[in-house]
Amino acid sequence: MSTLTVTRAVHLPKVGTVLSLLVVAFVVAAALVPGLLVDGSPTAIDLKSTLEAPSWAHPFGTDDAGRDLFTRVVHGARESLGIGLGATALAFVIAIGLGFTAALAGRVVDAAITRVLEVAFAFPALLLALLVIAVRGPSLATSIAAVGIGSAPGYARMIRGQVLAVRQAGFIEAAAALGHGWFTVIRRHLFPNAMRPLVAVATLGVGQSIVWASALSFLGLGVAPPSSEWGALLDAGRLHITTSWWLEILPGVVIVLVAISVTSLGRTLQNRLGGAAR
Amino acid sequence: MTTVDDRPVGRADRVSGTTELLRVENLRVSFGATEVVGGISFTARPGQCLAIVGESGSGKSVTARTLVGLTGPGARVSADRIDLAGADLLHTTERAWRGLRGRQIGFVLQDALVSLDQLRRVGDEVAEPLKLHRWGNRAARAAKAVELLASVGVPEPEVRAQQRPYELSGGLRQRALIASAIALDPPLLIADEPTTALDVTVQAQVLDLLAASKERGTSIILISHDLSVVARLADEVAVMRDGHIVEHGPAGQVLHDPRHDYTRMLLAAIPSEHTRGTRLSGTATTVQRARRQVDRGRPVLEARHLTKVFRGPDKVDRTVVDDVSFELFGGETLGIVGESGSGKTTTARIALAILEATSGEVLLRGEPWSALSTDRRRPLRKQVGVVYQDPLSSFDPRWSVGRIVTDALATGRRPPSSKTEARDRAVRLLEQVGLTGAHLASSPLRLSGGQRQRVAIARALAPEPSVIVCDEPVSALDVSIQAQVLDLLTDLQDELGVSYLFISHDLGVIHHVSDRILVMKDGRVVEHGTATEVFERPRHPYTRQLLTAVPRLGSA
Amino acid sequence: MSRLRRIAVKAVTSVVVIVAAASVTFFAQLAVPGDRANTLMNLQTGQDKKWSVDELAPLNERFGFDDPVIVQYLDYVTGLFHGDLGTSYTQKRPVTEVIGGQLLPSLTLTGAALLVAWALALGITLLTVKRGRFLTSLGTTWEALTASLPHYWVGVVLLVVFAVQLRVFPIIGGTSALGTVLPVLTLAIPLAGFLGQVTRDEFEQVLQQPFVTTARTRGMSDLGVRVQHVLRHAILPAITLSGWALGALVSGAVIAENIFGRPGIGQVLVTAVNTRDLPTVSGIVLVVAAIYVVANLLVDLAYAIVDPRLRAA
Amino acid sequence: MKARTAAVLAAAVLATASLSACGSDPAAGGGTPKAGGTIVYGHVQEPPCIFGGWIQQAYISRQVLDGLVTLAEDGTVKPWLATKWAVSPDGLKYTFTLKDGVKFTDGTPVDAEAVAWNFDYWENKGGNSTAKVSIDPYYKAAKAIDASTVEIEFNTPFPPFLTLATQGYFGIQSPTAFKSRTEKENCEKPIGSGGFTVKEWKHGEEVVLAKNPGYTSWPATAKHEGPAIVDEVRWKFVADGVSRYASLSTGESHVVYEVPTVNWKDAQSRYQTIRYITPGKPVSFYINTRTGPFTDAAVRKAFAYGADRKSAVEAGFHGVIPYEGNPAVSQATPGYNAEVAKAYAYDPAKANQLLDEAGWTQRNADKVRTKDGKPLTIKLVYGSGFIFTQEGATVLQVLQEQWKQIGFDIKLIPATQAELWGGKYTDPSTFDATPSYWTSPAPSILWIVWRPSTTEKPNGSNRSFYNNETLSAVIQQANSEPDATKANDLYGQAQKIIQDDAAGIGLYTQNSTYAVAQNLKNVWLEKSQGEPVFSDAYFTG
Repeated sequence: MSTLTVTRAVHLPKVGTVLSLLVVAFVVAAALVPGLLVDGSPTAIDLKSTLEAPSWAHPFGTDDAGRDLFTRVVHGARESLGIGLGATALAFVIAIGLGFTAALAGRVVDAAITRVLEVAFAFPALLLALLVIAVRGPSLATSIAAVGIGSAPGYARMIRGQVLAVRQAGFIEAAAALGHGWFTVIRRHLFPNAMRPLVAVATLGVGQSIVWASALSFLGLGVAPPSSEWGALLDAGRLHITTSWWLEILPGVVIVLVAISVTSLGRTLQNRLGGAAR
Repeated sequence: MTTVDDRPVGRADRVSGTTELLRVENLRVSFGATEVVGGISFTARPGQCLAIVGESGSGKSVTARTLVGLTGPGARVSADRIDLAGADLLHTTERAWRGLRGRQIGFVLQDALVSLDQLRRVGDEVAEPLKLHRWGNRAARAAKAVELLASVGVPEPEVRAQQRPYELSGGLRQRALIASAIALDPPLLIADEPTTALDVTVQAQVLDLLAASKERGTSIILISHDLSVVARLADEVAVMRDGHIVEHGPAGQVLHDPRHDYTRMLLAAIPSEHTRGTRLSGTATTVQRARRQVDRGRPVLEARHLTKVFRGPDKVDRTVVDDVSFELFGGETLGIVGESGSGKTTTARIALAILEATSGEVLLRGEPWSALSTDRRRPLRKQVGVVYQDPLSSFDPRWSVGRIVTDALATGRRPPSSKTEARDRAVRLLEQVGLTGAHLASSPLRLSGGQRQRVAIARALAPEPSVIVCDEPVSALDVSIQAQVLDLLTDLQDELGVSYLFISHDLGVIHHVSDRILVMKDGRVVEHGTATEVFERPRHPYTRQLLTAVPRLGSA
Repeated sequence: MSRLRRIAVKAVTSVVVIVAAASVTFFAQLAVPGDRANTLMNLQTGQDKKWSVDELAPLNERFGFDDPVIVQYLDYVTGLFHGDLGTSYTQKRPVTEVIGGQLLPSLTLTGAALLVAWALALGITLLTVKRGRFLTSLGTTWEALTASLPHYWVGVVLLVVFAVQLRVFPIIGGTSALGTVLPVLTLAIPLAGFLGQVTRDEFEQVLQQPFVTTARTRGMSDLGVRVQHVLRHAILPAITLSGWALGALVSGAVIAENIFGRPGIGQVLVTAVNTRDLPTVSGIVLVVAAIYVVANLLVDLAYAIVDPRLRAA
Repeated sequence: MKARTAAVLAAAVLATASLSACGSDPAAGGGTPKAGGTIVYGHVQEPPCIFGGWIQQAYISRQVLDGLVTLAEDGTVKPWLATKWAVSPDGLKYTFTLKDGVKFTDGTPVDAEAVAWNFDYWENKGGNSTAKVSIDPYYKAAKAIDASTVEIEFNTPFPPFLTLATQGYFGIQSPTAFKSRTEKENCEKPIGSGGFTVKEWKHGEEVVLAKNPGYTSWPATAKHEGPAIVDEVRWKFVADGVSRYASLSTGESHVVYEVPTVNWKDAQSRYQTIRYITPGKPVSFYINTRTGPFTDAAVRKAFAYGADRKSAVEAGFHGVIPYEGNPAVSQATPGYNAEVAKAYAYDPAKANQLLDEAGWTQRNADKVRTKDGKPLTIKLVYGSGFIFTQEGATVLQVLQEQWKQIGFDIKLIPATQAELWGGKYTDPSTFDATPSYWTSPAPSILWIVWRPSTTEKPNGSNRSFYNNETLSAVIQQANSEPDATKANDLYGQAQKIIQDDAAGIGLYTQNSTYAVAQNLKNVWLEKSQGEPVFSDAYFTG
């Protein structure tokens, strides 16, 4: 076999990957120990300095209650990231259950689950969210549930495909030929290898979840005030965009930055791990 | 820029082998810091075939691609001169190159399945060079494509032209690929491993095809790793190794009176009837091996009337294995040879009891084996090991060599009682297969093909089985590596008295290793007997056909 | 199994899918706490209070809210098979009409968005994939950026920049052609980034395929190779994803319509969910599901056209 | 101009005040009139039907339906479809004489029968639940004396009736059309005798109103006599404030409703602006007096003292919308008690003292006051996105922060329309305080809101669950008091009772703001509910 192997171009130049890492690091820090990055409370009002444009004192400016937007953004990281991770985790728990059952439990079950997934797919994610919210009322938990459930079918489908693919792999047969039990084979070979490429997918998912959750907040269906979850900030900033642009633009930029960073990291990971599962 | 004459070189100066068509002097190619081709020179003459032979990484393919200006991204090419029919290829613009490719130089890659665009009709693929070089109009090209397909011996060419590559058999695909390469009857035809992955019979046909166009005066550069294939076609042979031509001369001389050790080694490594009972690897070509004893008592593994029927998506049943029976005795090697689709691998998987036979059964030491329930069979599995064609895919990509081997040990007759014991025994196994304890930590991904297969063998040995099923264990390996692995297998057999059920499409290999042989075709056993019987006095016509198709060095 | 048969089977299961989706919605809404009559009453009076039983009696009577759930469901389903999606509680019009009026704008929006997204994605991929470090990273960065853009934010920014400040497009353009541009871009840009990434991956893979080399050895130009050989292979995954994308677009449409005050089922949906207008919500889900199913049949078809290998199997 | 305390005129004053900021008064005319043209009006919410009991419906049905009477700027009731009326000495019978020759746009006459039918439709056939509640339980019956005389009878005297009848909910429809047409038609295109008719309803986008050429029944308050001057009004629904306001500057619209407060100053400098302070219940907190910490009046008062509501409102609404200290009725309501409004000015010290006295002395880790280990947690439920805009939400967050200082732990619970309308937050256990408003031109709104809620006669509107016999007696007395001054005095007392007991806590007045393009004149708001009137409007050349 003599063919030229050309290494695949990694997405985003290396610089990008580094920057992404920095952004993510910052956000994680903000989520874990916001106090390190900003002093002062995100809800501290100052009616004397409302709607101030960005300055040294207030890098992101202030809102109409005189709250420092930067402080709010930093403190908002916890919820936003929390939703992103929580939703993705929830989605994966559901998806792994469905995906593996479908792939391993035989034709009938598979057919059934695949149908269910199809129905779920035909169901606009946002409507699902709207319904969930109509039932539970807007809150952090609801946002997580809504986004999580909404994105689960996609992953489930992916995992199913992945499991079916890995099941064909030579090392599965090899393990069986060594006399290992089916369960052992699943636990030691099938599961870890099927899930491997999904690590990257999950990372991508976090980015998307953050965006989706903020979309809910943007529709006024998100986390309750005075939370400064980023989507909520955008919602609040919307009215001001023509008069105090920073209130809408800066949080938006933050969301986009984080989303890109997480996404590009995910893609880099994807290229590293090889399995570009879709 | 130099203007390049697009017109094919006139027939007149083609037929005679005297004038050179292509002249390459001191060609160097490097990717970044690493030099892949280190200053080689050769010439190609009309009606002659130059074979460039070498193992993987020898730089032969890069050389081939360089001759059509497609060395690849990031490559640095330098040479004193590369002339094609008097035109300087060294300083040729991309634009001019396009004029040459397909018109002056035809190129045939290996494995037409991936070398033809799956989504387009075979006809269009064949006609593409015509289109690109503005030959005739649509209709004319379509007609020509059919004509070309016919000329390379594709049956019912009109139909084939309308089909797509995946609808054709490997042989037909390869012919189509060649047809498109010779569409504009280029004076120079470069064939890069044109017959790899083809069955011997088909391989023979394809080689004949190339021979034919050589007769017509085309100059052929044949790239191959297989000396015996080369022997069939080449007038001149250049043996490459690590980017250098180590030996270059008339085919007869190089193949029968090699000057260079490497060439000798390569030649010696080719398994065939001559090499039975000898070591293939190492310099000494004929070291007689002490044949071990085959105990003809009760067979270790016995297959009785195995039949396997698969139901296709179109609800049509296909009998893949049809009434196959055999006995495998202790310390013996039973070879199953056959072309793709002959059912040999399926037979192997049934023997392994990984696949359930539709009817018939397999006995292990006279006891039920295939008939057992999965749970009852599991404890017995330690007695039957397996080595696959592609070791890499048979390893969990996340596992280290050490883990792979120790895991296998744990399933064996004497599971190690402690971590240290496991480790020690793993090291011993690795050493037994010619590796070292140093390999324990490394991942199979970072091993060479040969090393991987050794690990696979170590894993198979770990449970101390009495039978090892080897399914095409050396097909993916370079000839020298193949030699080493084959030797290893035989050595181990002498040492441990383990029996092999040895599956291969390569008659040379089969002949080399087997005591007794089954020849399979379309799921049935068409002939069986001792190696000598089958190869010296073949009874079945198919066997004879196979034997004649096998490329032999002798033929050059 | 023959192709026709496959399609037939698919069609049947599709109907199941559609009805199932609608049914799920139906029960999901019944599960929502709060009394429908009360909601309706408050809607009619602009109150948010609890109404007494006899105040609500007429409404319950009228819409049969008091009937056992199963009865209500059966009524609904039987209605479905007569093409009757019920009557909107709030608008007093047949749901078919409520949706019918809003369907076209939404379809044009999502459809156009999908097309534009494809155009953008393909254009950028063709221009930038494996075209030297600079162009490539430009392309990938653009894709990574757009793929991560939240719809609503794109919308608001586009609106302010192009409608309010530059006045290139109308602000309350409704369904006019000019007024459709910004909503379409709002949906198309992020999707384009996403499709672009997928296509690029594949494109890079395919560019290394031997048959591409073969084509080159026949004297084909780089552009020729990209357009005539690689592209066709490279768009396959994107085609598959387009079916899914349509679903996502519907969700996006809700947001876009909200921002641009554009009529469409997105708007109706939100209002209907808020006002517990059960027939309307179920109806919309039904329609969306139907669109989704049809879209996916089309996708399969498109796929089969681009990749004949599937036809064989 | 001299400041007036008579709150009755507050709206007018404020309106002119704001107008003075930009020379021309849209209601004052001027310029050279140009006949015809189409007014594009940017409204916010789209109602399910044109006519109904929701203020959103009153806004648009006012364009299509005429009422019997209308309200003048000075708060007096003026003729409309009724040229004159008489009240029987016992105050139980109102006899209206109808204008001659008025026809519905379906050609049928607007006669006594028709009017009587409409009353019956609203009050007994569920035709308009708001019309019903506003004169319930006083209303008895309506009957036609002769073609042009209709008599409305009451169980007990109810002087506010005339004022209440000026609301859009009392718009007269053609019975003939109503009975002969489908429910859908009646929902989308009610037939009245108004200055416009519904030409087309593009759902989700706009309602197109066409001039009624045969218009003869303009109200006494009209700015001109005769049919509408413009040909059409395109009543667009533009939910997004930014788009709505910006559409004026691009000339895509001529009038917009609810100018975002951030843009108000800009609007004043560039357009004609009108601001209307809604009479009736202002945006004020219902305080759950039945369960939770607020059962203790002291805690309620501490709550009222505990936050600087005035400056919070100024911040949230950028100084555009006035603070309202009176929880019962807004400053634009007749009988408004200005004194009451002054109570509970921001006084954290007082608040702390009250809480200490009330036994909320301990503080937990989060600095939240506790009593017997229970934290002083307040569930504050508010309608997010529809009752409370972003601006309102900001106010609440500012208050929340201040309340935190004195040891209240305020849980802001944004409720969706689905939840609120579904009645999720009607049970005392679900909230401690919830803000809302109720537009009404008469102080009799007090009765609707504060009528004791009993098991046999529950009152869902009394969200404070505040049953006070004295209060209810005073209001009832006021409602039946023929003498306006006396009545207002009684209403004033009622407001005081509510305020003193902190059964509700004031926040801000519900406003309607409009911005009108400079080239459009004579757009004015009717007094009763602040609905825009387009039948007098004209473009200047």
